[in-house]
Amino acid sequence: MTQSFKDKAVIVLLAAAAAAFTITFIAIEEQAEIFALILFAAALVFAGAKFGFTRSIAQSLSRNERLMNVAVIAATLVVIFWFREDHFPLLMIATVMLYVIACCGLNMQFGYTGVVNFAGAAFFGVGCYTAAVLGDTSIPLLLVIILGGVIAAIVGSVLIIPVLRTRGHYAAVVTIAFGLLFRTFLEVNDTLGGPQGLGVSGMNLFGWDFNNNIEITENIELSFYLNYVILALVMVILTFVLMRRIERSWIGLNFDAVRLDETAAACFGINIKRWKIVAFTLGNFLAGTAGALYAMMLGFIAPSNFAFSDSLILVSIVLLGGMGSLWGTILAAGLVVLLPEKLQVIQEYRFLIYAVVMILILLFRPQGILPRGLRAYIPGWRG
Amino acid sequence: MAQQQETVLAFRELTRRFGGVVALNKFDMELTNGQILGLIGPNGSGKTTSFNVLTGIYEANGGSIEFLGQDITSWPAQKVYEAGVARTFQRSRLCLELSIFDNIMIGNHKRLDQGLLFNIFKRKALREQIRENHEEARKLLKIFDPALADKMFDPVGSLRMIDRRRIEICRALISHPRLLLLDEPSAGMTHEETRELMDDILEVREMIDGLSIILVEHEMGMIERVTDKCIVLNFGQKICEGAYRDVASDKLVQEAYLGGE
Amino acid sequence: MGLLGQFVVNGMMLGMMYALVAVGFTLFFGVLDVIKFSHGDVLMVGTFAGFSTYLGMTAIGIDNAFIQLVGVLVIAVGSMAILGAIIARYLVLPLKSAPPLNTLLVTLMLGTVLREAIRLFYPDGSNPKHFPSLLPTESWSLGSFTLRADSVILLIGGLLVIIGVNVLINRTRLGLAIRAVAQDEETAKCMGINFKMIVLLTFALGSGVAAFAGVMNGLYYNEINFGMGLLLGVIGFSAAIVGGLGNIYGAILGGFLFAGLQTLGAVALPFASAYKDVFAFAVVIAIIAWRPTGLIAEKTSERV
Amino acid sequence: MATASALEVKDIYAAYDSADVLEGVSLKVPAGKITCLLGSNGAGKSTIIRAILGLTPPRSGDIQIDGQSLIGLPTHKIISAGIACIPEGRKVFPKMTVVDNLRLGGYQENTEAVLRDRMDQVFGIFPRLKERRNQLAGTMSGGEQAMVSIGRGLMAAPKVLLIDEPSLGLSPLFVKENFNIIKRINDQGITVFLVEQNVHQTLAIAHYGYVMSQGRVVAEGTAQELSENKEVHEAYFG
Amino acid sequence: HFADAKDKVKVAFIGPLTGGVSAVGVGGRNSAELAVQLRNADPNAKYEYELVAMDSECKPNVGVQVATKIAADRSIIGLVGHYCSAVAMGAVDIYHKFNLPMSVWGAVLPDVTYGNDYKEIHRVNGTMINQNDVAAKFMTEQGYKTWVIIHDTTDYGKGHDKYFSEYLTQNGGEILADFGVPADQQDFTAELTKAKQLNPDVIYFGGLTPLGVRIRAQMEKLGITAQFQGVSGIKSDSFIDGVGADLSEGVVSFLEGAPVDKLPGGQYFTEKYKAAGFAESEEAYGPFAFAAMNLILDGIEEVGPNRKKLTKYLGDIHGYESIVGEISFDDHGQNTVAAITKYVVQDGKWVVWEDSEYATGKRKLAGK
Ligand SMILES: Nc1ncnc2c1ncn2[C@@H]1O[C@H](COP(=O)(O)OP(=O)(O)OP(=O)(O)O)[C@@H](O)[C@H]1O
Ligand SMILES: Nc1ncnc2c1ncn2[C@@H]1O[C@H](COP(=O)(O)OP(=O)(O)OP(=O)(O)O)[C@@H](O)[C@H]1O
Ligand SMILES: CC(C)C[C@H](N)C(=O)O
Ligand SMILES: [Mg+2]
Ligand SMILES: [Mg+2]
Repeated sequence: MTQSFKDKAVIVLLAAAAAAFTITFIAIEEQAEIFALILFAAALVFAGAKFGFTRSIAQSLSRNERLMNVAVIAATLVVIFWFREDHFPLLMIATVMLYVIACCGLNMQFGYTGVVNFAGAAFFGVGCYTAAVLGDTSIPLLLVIILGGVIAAIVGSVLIIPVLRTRGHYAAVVTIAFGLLFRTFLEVNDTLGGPQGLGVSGMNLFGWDFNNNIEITENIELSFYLNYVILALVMVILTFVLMRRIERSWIGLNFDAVRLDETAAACFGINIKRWKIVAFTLGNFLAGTAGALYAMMLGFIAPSNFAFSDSLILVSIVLLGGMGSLWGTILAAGLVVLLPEKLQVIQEYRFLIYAVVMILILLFRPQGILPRGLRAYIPGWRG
Repeated sequence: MAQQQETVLAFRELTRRFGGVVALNKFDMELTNGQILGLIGPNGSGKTTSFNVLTGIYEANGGSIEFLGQDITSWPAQKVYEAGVARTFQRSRLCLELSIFDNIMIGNHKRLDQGLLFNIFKRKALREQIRENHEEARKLLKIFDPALADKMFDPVGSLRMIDRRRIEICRALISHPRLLLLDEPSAGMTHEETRELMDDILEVREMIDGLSIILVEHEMGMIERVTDKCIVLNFGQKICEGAYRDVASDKLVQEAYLGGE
Repeated sequence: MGLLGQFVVNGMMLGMMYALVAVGFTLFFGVLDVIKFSHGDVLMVGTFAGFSTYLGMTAIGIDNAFIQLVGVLVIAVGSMAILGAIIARYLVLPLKSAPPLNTLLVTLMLGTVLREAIRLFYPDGSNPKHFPSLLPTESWSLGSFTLRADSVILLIGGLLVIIGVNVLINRTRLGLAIRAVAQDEETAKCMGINFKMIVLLTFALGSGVAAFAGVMNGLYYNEINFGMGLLLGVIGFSAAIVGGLGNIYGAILGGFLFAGLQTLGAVALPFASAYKDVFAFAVVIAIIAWRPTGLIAEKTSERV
Repeated sequence: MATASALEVKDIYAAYDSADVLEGVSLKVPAGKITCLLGSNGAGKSTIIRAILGLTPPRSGDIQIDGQSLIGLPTHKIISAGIACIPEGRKVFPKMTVVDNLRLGGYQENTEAVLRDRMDQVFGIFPRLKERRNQLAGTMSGGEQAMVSIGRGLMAAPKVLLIDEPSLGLSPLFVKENFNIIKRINDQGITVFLVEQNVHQTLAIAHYGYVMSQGRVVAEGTAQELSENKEVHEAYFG
Repeated sequence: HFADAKDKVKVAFIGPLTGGVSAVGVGGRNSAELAVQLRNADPNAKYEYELVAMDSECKPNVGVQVATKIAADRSIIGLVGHYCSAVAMGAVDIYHKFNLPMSVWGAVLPDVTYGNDYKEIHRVNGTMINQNDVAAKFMTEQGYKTWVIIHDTTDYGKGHDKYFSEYLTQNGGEILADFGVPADQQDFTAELTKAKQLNPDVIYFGGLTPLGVRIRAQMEKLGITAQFQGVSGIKSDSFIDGVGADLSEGVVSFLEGAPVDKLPGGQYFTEKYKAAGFAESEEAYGPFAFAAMNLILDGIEEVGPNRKKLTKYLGDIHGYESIVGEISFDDHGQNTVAAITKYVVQDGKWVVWEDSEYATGKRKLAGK
């Protein structure tokens, strides 16, 4: 009784704190403030880990997940509402969300099933280009987003055979080669705008133009990015539900078995090929959908957005968050997307600092920020 | 008991080579319903290989395998399992990161609903299935070690070798196979523990009707107590077949395997 | 004919560089089964180290090309060997128990650090530098075929290094230890192998070779810049894999294959030569699909 | 004198993550003798060996070889102090040939000639290994791997040889052979510390023995005494 | 303390401060900053200016981000932005959406101004059209007949390839071969060997310094004696440092804008830049960034800190004197009188063609 109450309190407080932190982190601009905040957070995490807060908190979280989910969504809404009129913060938030979706895709692939994919940006890019090409046709844009995913999956199927036949580093090279190939192809081939890139028409839902600010009254005008943030949030939630349900089903078990021991899995009827294909395709689908909306939001795309380095960014997010850990992915995505932005204040030095920070994090938390817990089927249920 | 005599498994001139090594050499073998067959022989005589060829991990280079009247030679591992063959491995092969329950459920694959749509959308039904199977796994595990039954959601990596072996056996049994392949289950156990294990296995056999077992063992006490019939391999060839007593007294076997007193 | 010869020589030079980088990767896989993505950037730093040495020597009035060359090589290779060992000690070993991909991420970030550091802190580091040609440059040409002394020397040099590494790995106790450590750390220790030492040595070796490749690169192209390691790294990695891990020949084969594909793509492709990389990578994918464990297949010991 | 203990473990405590696995274990391994350690699964036998080798450094207590403490030394130093080990479950190097595995056994020996005739000795004991000298160890059968592992241990020509459950998975014939081999090894003057489950044959060749359970030594004595000891009897014979 | 009374006004700069082309980006940033510093030092300036500088990484998506950040910040009145065309192409829509008046300082792709008719968008430097027009005429006049083109496959290289080929054929030159190469390629021996066999009079390179350096150096390796002709992308001292004095001798390139050190304002700029003690060189496009920033500051001084008014002011610019020569914007905001200057390397320096010994005939370009 008191225990469960304590848990609930912890969760609510945590959510509130998270919201507050995010808002401040996005809002502040001063160099000093930014570094102070980063150090503060680092210290907090470190201390938490040291004195075992992290574990106990994690426990209270896992004990009542539903509440946590609600709390997180609420917190997110608070943040969004806070920035309702500020274009840039909303753009960043939406970007983070879309990266989260793409990285969930990668998690499905190598977090769960162990199928490495170093061409994440390429599949993300397929989504982008789908949106660019189909954007100004008569096809409803919501469908275009889905098509973005579908086409990404289809393009991915080109790689199925090599991916199925290879493992580990060999599989890595297959996707690396594909990523490089994809970018080069877009550049040398002009049918898709070539290196100059393509304009993309904005999202439009049943006549509701996402690219117009939302006028409430004379002096309250909400940023048009709010549209994208909301839509992105919906997509994130859907993705999350999908990921969770898959992870906590027999399919999730098959994925893990395939990752951990193919021979044993095969001896118990698990169809290695089938599940690798499912994971690879679903993963690329997610990346594709994220890409499609991203393109619409940005309004312009070019091959240089889908370089190998961008694929590595996606991989970094997954690893940083902790393989197969969804919450971890969210944190990591926030970090990886927002940190370089925040470091704009130090201009040409930002990547140096950014990289150093990353290294430190990984040295202190080798398993990722929030390592994936033991497989559970029904939240809180242990037989 | 007419069906007692029904042939479950038959090898015909089964052959497997590795480079120069002939691991299995024209191996003929028959196993009838409910029988427990002891497969013994010196190290490197082809016992494990015969399991690997049977379960489709290795291709046979010659000969054929017949299981319940079907020719399953060169079937993929998955299909062999579906047909009702389950095994343990000589070097334990569990997913150490996964819980006991997960590992056992891997063995239950064919009895679980693997449909994408079912797993993603039919949550209620799925939970039902999870609960039922959890109950069943519990029951099975209880037979081997009640203590384990309460640790269903602990990672296997945290367990002792002997417990891991037990779990591996449960993983093989949970799907009610027709044929169970045990590769040196007692390795690294004391006589006491070995005896317990064997009793447990026998107990389980009563529950699963018509379960046949092939047992690879170097622990003769165990072989003697549980097997209905023994086959002795040497250099991939069958050198002797019959009840343990007769086999044990066989000259060839004595010098190739047991080593006379 | 002369033309063909020219392409062959160019291709071989390129292949040699790729091979040298690939060898490094093979070593790292060999000892710890990790991807060290900073490899290309270590190469770059090595080249700059060598370049600085050259400047230093000219500054203090040493202008004998040979002595300069030796100095450049010694400093470049030496310093990178040390850097390699440091990386292994402080970034790679601590992550031994973490998922292997983490090493990839850390070294990736390290690569960025090295790259950005040179760009920002090396004098005018963001611009390309003119690397001196310290080798005899007389050339023999027949028709459209020009063979330069320095190219020949570099080729031979590279070849010797690779052979050396190969002998080291397959013929010496050190090599034996490296391979043992790769397969089972604990048991290797029980054999009386100094695990840490071996790992550090291996990384030092690999990084040293990279530095050599870097200097070679500078001497051949006479131009170096802070970004030069990036692509070299990726290609070297791919080359090592395509050739097949677990043996040096794979790395060599992969390297030359890659060079061959690019040259072929640039000159012999029916359509625009701009597609040559598309072509090269497509072929790579095809090759891996055809030979899933590399051209020189890795020995499998998977035992059930 | 003969009974001077080559290896001595003094009151060591060891734990893996949290729970203590060894709680104050002390034992002596007299030089030139076979000392055996019996005990059920999970008793902590292998952990003692790991502690001696410095793989699981004890929290407290002391381990000495010829009076020189091994505490805090890295494993390779401990090996060069004259200890070799045939680890539980063979632990052969799977991707290496039989020959390379044996060479690694003698890693600390530099002179080629010495290695070569040690290897010939090993081949003498295990002809099967000579036939298969170039097979990858990983592809060999369980028993064959055992031969590789033992041979590898001999290659080091150690003062003290630690053997953890060598007869695991060996055919009865080979188990017998195995014990003879161990005897022979010991006859060559190598001190043997043998961990086993197979009590009959173990006590048949051992001079002195300890029995462990739950991380403690519960009984010790000469082989003779032990085979008459009540508890040991219950636990293993009958 | 009089200065304290002035109100603060924010102006912004965007350029590639990290990655491959950061040298030019940082040079531009410094130059823009210099403009602001000088203005703040000027006692009779009406406002005190603060520069917000941002890094686009030369990546469109990042570019769009920072563009949004700056455009959405109402306290920022004007922007000097973009060296990378691809980024500019993505960002212009945003400036229009938020009515942020801006001037491009280095991107040379025509579409940046001509691809839209946003009144907010201006460009002080010329496009690659003007450049290649002049280049083609000039080189054919020198009597060259045959070319081999090597260009990187970025928008920059491809653009140059497109326009140069166009004008060259108009002027009767012949293109023997045309190679596209990725911007991070190291080895060009394959392309060059093929070129050598075709034996052209000129090798035209459309791309940036790093590639230019490699290609020039490798031409030497293969004993190719053809004339090396570059574009604005290689008109930097680092090109000469990169290939060394003797190899760079006689290399020609073309750059929009009047030669800085010829104009009185230009010398003033170079002095001040040195005086300000920036660590990095201003590079080829620094003067444009400086001119653009000055233009914007003048505008604010005149019409006050108001985006709409500033846009209007910029729209009417005609015959405005700047350190890169006169600036007059056409109805696309493109500077029409963007003079193109021809440069040739002489004794390890970029020299304006007209006063080089090559013009006087004292020295001769390759193959002449
Ligand atoms: N994958 C493989 N590659 C090469 N040789 C193999 C392979 N698998 C088995 N062998 C060889 O085949 C022979 C039979 O091996 P197998 O594992 O069947 O023996 P076993 O009867 O199980 O012996 P043990 O009782 O020691 O396990 C052995 O000589 C072994 O070396
Ligand atoms: N790596 C490990 N991490 C955590 N606990 C371990 C580890 N290895 C062993 N243990 C635990 O320590 C205890 C003793 O293990 P140990 O292997 O020493 O027993 P043993 O006597 O060798 O048993 P066996 O006869 O099976 O080899 C066991 O309870 C085991 O669960
Ligand atoms: C090549 C680019 C980085 C820069 C060039 N000025 C452009 O307009 O695109
Ligand atoms: Mg076996
Ligand atoms: Mg043990």
